[in-house]
Amino acid sequence: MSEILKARNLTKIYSLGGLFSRTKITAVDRISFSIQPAEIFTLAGESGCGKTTTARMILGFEYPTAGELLYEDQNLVELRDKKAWFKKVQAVFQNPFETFNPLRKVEDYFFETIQNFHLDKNERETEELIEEKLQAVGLSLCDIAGKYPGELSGGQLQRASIARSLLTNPSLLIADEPVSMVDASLRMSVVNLFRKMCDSFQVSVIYITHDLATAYYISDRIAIMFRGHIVETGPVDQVLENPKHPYTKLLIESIPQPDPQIPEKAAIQFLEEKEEYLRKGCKFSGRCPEVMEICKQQVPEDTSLDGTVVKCHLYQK
Amino acid sequence: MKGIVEVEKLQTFYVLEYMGKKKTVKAVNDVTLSIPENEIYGIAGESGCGKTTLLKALFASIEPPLQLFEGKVSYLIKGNFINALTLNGKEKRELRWTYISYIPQGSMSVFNPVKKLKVTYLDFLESHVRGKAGRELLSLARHHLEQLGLSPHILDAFPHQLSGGMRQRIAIALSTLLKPQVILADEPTTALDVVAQRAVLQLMRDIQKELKNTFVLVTHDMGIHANITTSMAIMYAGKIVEVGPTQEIFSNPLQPYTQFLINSLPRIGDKSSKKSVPGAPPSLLNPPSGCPFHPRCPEVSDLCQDKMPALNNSTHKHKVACWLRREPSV
Amino acid sequence: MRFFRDYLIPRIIQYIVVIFCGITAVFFIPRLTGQDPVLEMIAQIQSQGSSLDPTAVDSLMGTLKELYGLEGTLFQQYVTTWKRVFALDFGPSFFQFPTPVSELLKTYLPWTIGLFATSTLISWILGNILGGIAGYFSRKNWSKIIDALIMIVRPVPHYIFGIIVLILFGYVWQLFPVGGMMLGRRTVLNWRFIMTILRYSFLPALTLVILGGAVWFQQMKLLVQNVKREDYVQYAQTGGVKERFIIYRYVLRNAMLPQITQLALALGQVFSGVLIVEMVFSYPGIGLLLYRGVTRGDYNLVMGITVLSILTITTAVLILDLFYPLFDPRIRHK
Amino acid sequence: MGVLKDLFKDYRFAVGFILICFLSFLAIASFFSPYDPIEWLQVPRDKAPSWSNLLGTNSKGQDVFWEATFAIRNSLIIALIAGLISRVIAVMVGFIAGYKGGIYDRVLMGITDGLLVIPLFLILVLVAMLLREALTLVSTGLLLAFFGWAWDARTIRSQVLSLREREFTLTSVLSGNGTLSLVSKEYLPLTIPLIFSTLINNIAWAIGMEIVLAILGLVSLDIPTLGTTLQWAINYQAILLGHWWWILTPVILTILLLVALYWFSISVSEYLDPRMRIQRIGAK
Amino acid sequence: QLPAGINRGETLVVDQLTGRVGMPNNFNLWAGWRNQDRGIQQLLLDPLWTVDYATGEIISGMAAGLPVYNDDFTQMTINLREGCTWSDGAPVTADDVIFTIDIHINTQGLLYHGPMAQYVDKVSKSDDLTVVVDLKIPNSRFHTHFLDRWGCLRIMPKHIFENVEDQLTFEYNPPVGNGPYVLFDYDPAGFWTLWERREDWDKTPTGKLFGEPQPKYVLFQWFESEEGKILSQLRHEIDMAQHTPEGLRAVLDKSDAARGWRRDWPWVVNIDPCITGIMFNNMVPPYDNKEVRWALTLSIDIVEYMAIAFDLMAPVSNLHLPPVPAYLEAFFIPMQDWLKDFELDLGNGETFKPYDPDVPNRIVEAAKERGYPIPDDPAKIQELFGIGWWKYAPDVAEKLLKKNGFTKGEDGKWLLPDGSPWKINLLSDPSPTHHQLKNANAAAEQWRKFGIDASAGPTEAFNTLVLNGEFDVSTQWPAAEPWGAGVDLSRTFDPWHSRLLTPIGEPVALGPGGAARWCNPVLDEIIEKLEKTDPFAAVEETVELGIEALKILVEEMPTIPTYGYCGAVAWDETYWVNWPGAENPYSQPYHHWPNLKYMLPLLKKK
Ligand SMILES: Nc1ncnc2c1ncn2[C@@H]1O[C@H](COP(=O)(O)OP(=O)(O)OP(=O)(O)O)[C@@H](O)[C@H]1O
Ligand SMILES: Nc1ncnc2c1ncn2[C@@H]1O[C@H](COP(=O)(O)OP(=O)(O)OP(=O)(O)O)[C@@H](O)[C@H]1O
Ligand SMILES: [Mg+2]
Ligand SMILES: [Mg+2]
Repeated sequence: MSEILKARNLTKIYSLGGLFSRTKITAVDRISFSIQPAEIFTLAGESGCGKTTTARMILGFEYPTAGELLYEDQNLVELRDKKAWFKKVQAVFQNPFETFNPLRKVEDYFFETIQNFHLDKNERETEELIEEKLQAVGLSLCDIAGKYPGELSGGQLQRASIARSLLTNPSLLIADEPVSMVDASLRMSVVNLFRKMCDSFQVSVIYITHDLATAYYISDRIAIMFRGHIVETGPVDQVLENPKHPYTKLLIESIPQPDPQIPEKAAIQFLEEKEEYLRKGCKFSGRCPEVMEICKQQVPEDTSLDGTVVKCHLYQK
Repeated sequence: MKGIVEVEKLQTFYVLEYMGKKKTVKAVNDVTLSIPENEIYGIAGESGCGKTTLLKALFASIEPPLQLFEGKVSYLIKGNFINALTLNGKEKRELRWTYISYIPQGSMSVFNPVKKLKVTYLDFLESHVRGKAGRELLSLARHHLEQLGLSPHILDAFPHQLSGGMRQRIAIALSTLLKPQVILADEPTTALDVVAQRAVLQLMRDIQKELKNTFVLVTHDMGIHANITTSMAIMYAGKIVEVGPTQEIFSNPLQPYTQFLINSLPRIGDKSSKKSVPGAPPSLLNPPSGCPFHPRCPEVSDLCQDKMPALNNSTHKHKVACWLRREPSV
Repeated sequence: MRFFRDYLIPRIIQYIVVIFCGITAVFFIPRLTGQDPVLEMIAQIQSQGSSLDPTAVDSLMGTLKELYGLEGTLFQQYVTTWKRVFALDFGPSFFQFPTPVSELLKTYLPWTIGLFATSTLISWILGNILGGIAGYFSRKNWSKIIDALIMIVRPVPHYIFGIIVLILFGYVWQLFPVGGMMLGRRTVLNWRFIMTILRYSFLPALTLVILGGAVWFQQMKLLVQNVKREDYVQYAQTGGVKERFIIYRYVLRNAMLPQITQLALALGQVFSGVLIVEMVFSYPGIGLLLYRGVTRGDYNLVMGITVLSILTITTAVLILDLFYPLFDPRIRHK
Repeated sequence: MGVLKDLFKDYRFAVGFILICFLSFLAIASFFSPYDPIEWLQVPRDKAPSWSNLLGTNSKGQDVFWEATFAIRNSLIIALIAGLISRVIAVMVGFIAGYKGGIYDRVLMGITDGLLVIPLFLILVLVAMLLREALTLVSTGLLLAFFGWAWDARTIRSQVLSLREREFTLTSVLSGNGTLSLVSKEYLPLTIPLIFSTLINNIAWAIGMEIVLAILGLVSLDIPTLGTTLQWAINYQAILLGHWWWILTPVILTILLLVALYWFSISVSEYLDPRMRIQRIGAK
Repeated sequence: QLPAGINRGETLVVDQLTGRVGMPNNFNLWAGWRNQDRGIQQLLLDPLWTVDYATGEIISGMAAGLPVYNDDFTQMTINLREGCTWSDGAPVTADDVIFTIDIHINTQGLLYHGPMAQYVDKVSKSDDLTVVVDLKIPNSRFHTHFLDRWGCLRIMPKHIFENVEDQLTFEYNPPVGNGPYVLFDYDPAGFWTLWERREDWDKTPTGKLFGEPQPKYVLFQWFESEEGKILSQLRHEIDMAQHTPEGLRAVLDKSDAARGWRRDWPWVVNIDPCITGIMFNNMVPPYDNKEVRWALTLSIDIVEYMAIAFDLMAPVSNLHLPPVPAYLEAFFIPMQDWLKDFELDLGNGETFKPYDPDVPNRIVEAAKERGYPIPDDPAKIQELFGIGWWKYAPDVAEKLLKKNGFTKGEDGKWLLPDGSPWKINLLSDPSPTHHQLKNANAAAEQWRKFGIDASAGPTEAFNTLVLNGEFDVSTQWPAAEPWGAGVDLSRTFDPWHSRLLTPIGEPVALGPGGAARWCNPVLDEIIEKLEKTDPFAAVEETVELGIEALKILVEEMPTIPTYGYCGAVAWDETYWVNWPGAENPYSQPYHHWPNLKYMLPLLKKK
């Protein structure tokens, strides 16, 4: 099957600095992945590992420092016409309350999208189109008609946001932590939606999260990111049920199990983000329980292993 | 058995007057609660249901626009119960940090952004500890951090130089500085990623073990409750709808709302489909009549629409406010 | 270092461009007003009763042009101006010929700095303290009363306020002098000298302090009210931190930050002086000097003062930008 | 209408609004003045207030009340022109610099800083001298407008910078909005309170500046404004000669106007403040 | 308020008229324009001769008597007063005079270099007290260069200046003078200058003529604001100050010790030798047409004009002369009959007699209406308000204009002959307290009423524009004031000689009057005749020539004189009394004029 999006050695370097010193952070470091049609691909990892940066590059809000991004064999980096791009790739954001301007009606965004992308034929069709997408996410136009974001619940807003992003019939939807700000009681309804959308509209989803449980729940494939690298990637069952990279293991361990009986875990060391970014060798070597001498010197290569790809010296020959 | 903090029929509402219009937000509406000693006590509930407000009341910090309408919050101090809401400012201040301390929601921004953390530590220490010089106090703070397994060098950093997880842990450490008997933690892990969250939970657990005090942990994440609390309360629309030992609640949730919450949690290795609570959370401006959950409840009856059920008067620790389950099934 | 390439160099280029444009503007604008300093001088000579025949006028014009450095085309004069700027020597003042502009600055600047800088500082401190307290206790009645009073005082024009003060303290209660400062050139730094200066500067300073302080007050009050709503302040309050600490270390310290920038900018205005107040109180300040220079087409004087003013303000802003991170650890240059 | 009703419950708005209405009413009354504002010796001079001359007469032989109506009108015209035009400049510069960033930002902020750094007052005086004859109401307003936008452009820019970081910006971009509609639909409503309060401040500044220019005699003293009225009264020693009605009229009108503007502005911007608005709409 | 050690009772405090001293360190009056009225001209230097317009006489100060010319006016002899010394003790001799003239001949850039180089052939002495100046060109008015009325060539102390390398940049500080006072201290910022009486005051011309100057110290002080000056006088801190008319009223109103030149309304010094009014640029159409100028004159209601310009307090004058007693007698009264018969030709054989001797009475009426106490005595009225002006005759003005092709637009506004709207911008000094702006306001108001779009046009570039002729109408002095003493009007007419006429764009040589850029062949002749008339010996002839010239000015009306300038001076009687006043006009009463030194000996301590 042909991939709809291919990232090859995608890199983004930021430079931060104080008055007299500047440091470069490779927020995304030569990552490669591809997205199949109608699949949910999860990018997971802890805070500040480069997930959002990757998403922003795919959306064209940020230009990669190096590497390429191919959408149906077209290099996104060279694409000038943003609008055409947004017709294919859309996004849902983390904070439903921030997704829409608090001073504007939610429905405005729907009509605007249709108008801007010239999707409409006439007024009735426009409304039908909107109604269709809203129905798909379990809302209807009268739920949001005339309402400001402040008058809707987080779950409603997030669903509206998804509905809006589907208006252009995109083939790729990027969801950056779409449920982390949604109430627990409503969270699963949103998560389920992605699966449903993926199946019924044939849209691929890049699901960005640090919550592996929901990732496991909905996604097909997963990539675990750490400090700019993808350290492990593969089908979600394999990666999460049988993690290989020590970081993946750590992540899984960290999930608070909804089961009061789980035994307590040993305290973990916690290092500051920047320190790790600047580390030589494997970025995880600072807190890896299985750290070896070589880890501190050299960045490991990708190794294919049972259908997953791992970036760890443990598995390197 | 009575707990260390007893809440009786507490009603605190936000009374808003904006441009002459009066609005009442019934954020904590007739709450009765007993928080036991020496454990981590959880309060769960969705956003806007009044958790923070309840904590504020527990902390006896009811300031406009929040107003106390009724009820008592009693602290067990040296064997006596004292109604904290009737104390004056000075008495309250004396209890704070020594008897009870508070980790507010969004602790990422509770530190003075232009001062090193050490200054904030000293401010708290100087305000509560008498007769000690600055240097002594500082070494006290360092020692305390070390005990908690945190690097004392952190004190020399500015808040913005630290990650959210680290700041959260420092806020927790700060609240335990004077070894209070009660610590109120409001969503200490929200907005943290799993790894940082784990570290924070670990720290709380350690502290509780060490001090043998009471943590009141507010979070909407049921996973965390399952993970760390001993007993808990479920809050919905300003009311407590279910209380009990955490294990029991997870193994046998009684309130339909609680059931939804627990069943909707995804787990690795379990691919069965999960459902959310239907409908949308109610507005506290004019909460639904009767049981506030009735508009979303799949098992709703007429009674539910008219009258709010009380927490059943069971001798059991596990109590529920629901017309369906007058007696908890054991 | 990248800092230099990405931040400092562009910033300095901007600094230079601003100075260049400012000085160019100050070169051309006075020359557009249609005033010819040479003719102004001739008119003054004539008003003194001296009769000049046309040839005498011609030769006098030549002499004056030469003395003033106004020969040659506009462009040549422009070039000369730049040479002067680089040498920081602005030549002689036309209407105080042959006194060099730098000499005039030396005479007047101390007075202005004395009055302007002190009263700005005092009003800044008072305004900020009062504003801080009033903002912190904004619900108290006395705070509201002060606020209302200041709101009424603030819009009073300097001129009116000055005259009212002058009449009240100079005439109704004759506590302070109404005219120029009686210090000769043989001044010695003694008690009498200081007292004289204080006596003469009191009313102008009072005007500046009250009207200026009102502005600082309002700004500070607003800032404090905002800072008070910040999480860290509320946290410290609920945490039982002493009120004193909260006010000083939390609220004032944070609300002060923008005020520091403002103060630097305000102090940078010293070269523009405080014309209106100097007028009302016959105070020997640079504002009057400059205004007179402007109204009489004394290009060299105007140039001298504005160049200094532009240089100080731009430099102050540059330095402030570079060092602001010291005041506010959150700021980093991007 | 509901908005007004809401606003009126705030005493500051009510007072400010009533004052502004009152002053506008005075300004409008000038159109019905029985006197020409420029002519001298139209009434007996130096008369204290009486029924025939409500606020007395001045030493120029003019009716103080009717002159004041013209003064208010003209000052308001100058200040409004200055305020509105400079707002247009400030908003455009602030939005373009803030949203476009990069070279736009550098150039525009360079110009802005340049304006902030040169001693504006001096240049203003020079230009006023240069243009004095041409300084009608409109051109005075334009002159002040030209010098009064820089600081506010900076403020607006920094607000836009922070708005640019918010997620709804991305939503809007993803909805296919171009720069222009993005800025006008998303940012403008959110910056309205800021623009409004800078507008009021700028109007107040323009009124004050006009007074200073008038006291220095740099505007046409024939045209009655608050500044020139003041200037004439001072010049004719109205204070020391006890013609209090002449001097107090412009002073009190100025203070009323500025206080009204100030109260009006804080009240309205509080009302427009999105935070407050959200709180109002639904204390969810 | 005074510097340390200065006793207020022994000090006279006066204000400084021409503003803050620009160069406080510099006392070198010869090198260029300096604030001479900070005391330099009043106290430090005693010139050869000084005009006193209050008495109408010339006071010989440094000179022992009036100058003596030879018959063909090619030689002037000056006799110096005996026994005078400079303040450093050096005797004042003929050498000082010779040195002064010589150095002026030789040094370009000195103020009087022009006339000295132009006229002086040779200067020599016949003895230590007698100087003989040989002239290149005959000139019966050469002495006027040394005759002080508000500036003249004053004599330099040779022993100081001969050692100076650059006369132009020499600061002359501390200054050495032959006047009765020496510099004591001054403000480096130029707000005040303090003078101390010389120990040897009796060795100065002032001392010898009038006796000991009473104040031990004299302080000149500048106030940046009118209010400050007024309040200072209310506090009795300043003895003598010139105010605006309103300021004067405020002082007299509020102070218990203040008085004006007159004890009663209108208080002001109405014997000032200057005439104010309106100046046309006679090189610019339509003002190059005398009928237009006359039309503009007739469209002024002088009573209203006076009310606006000076609150009715000054004497009107329809001649190009100040209406001071000496000139009233010599010129105004003798010309009454001619004025009454003077006719304007309105065309179509129509004529109009514009003179209105009733104007003073009309002013009296207006003043009474305003509530001012007015005497009914005609002599008094003439003294206060002058003897007449032109009629208010807008109808006649209209005829004159229509005759010259002007038309009225539909809105009642005048159009120029070419059909464009007639706009007049009256160029004036920008200071609102300045008489020029007051005149401009008054004239603009009158002309607006007449239907011309007129406005006052204050501008800082005023001097430049006036000198270069880049204006239409201005409120410059309409005519140069005559000397103020004697009947010699040459100073008034000289600027209008055709040899001084310059094209627009080039500065005129003599600002007052000359800036009107007007000349007349008959006037040229009169001026030349006057040059050959001895003003001291041939008084009658001088007056006759003066009248002839004045008639030409009336007919041509190149500028419109309106009223005699009045100084609104207030004296405080707390420390000093016996000020000169209308009731006792022993001296001209200004502190900014050089004559102050001659007033001081007659003051009395209270
Ligand atoms: N505009 C920027 N300038 C400089 N550094 C940046 C910028 N954006 C992100 N970074 C840095 O790049 C790194 C990766 O950030 P990114 O936002 O992609 O992480 P993330 O995985 O999305 O984290 P989170 O879970 O907190 O959203 C971080 O260290 C961050 O500080
Ligand atoms: N200062 C306030 N003024 C007015 N209403 C308020 C205020 N604070 C909270 N509320 C309202 O009170 C109700 C309960 O708020 P509270 O903060 O206690 O909820 P919460 O359970 O802590 O929610 P979250 O999970 O979002 O923190 C909400 O509807 C909220 O809108
Ligand atoms: Mg992110
Ligand atoms: Mg909360």
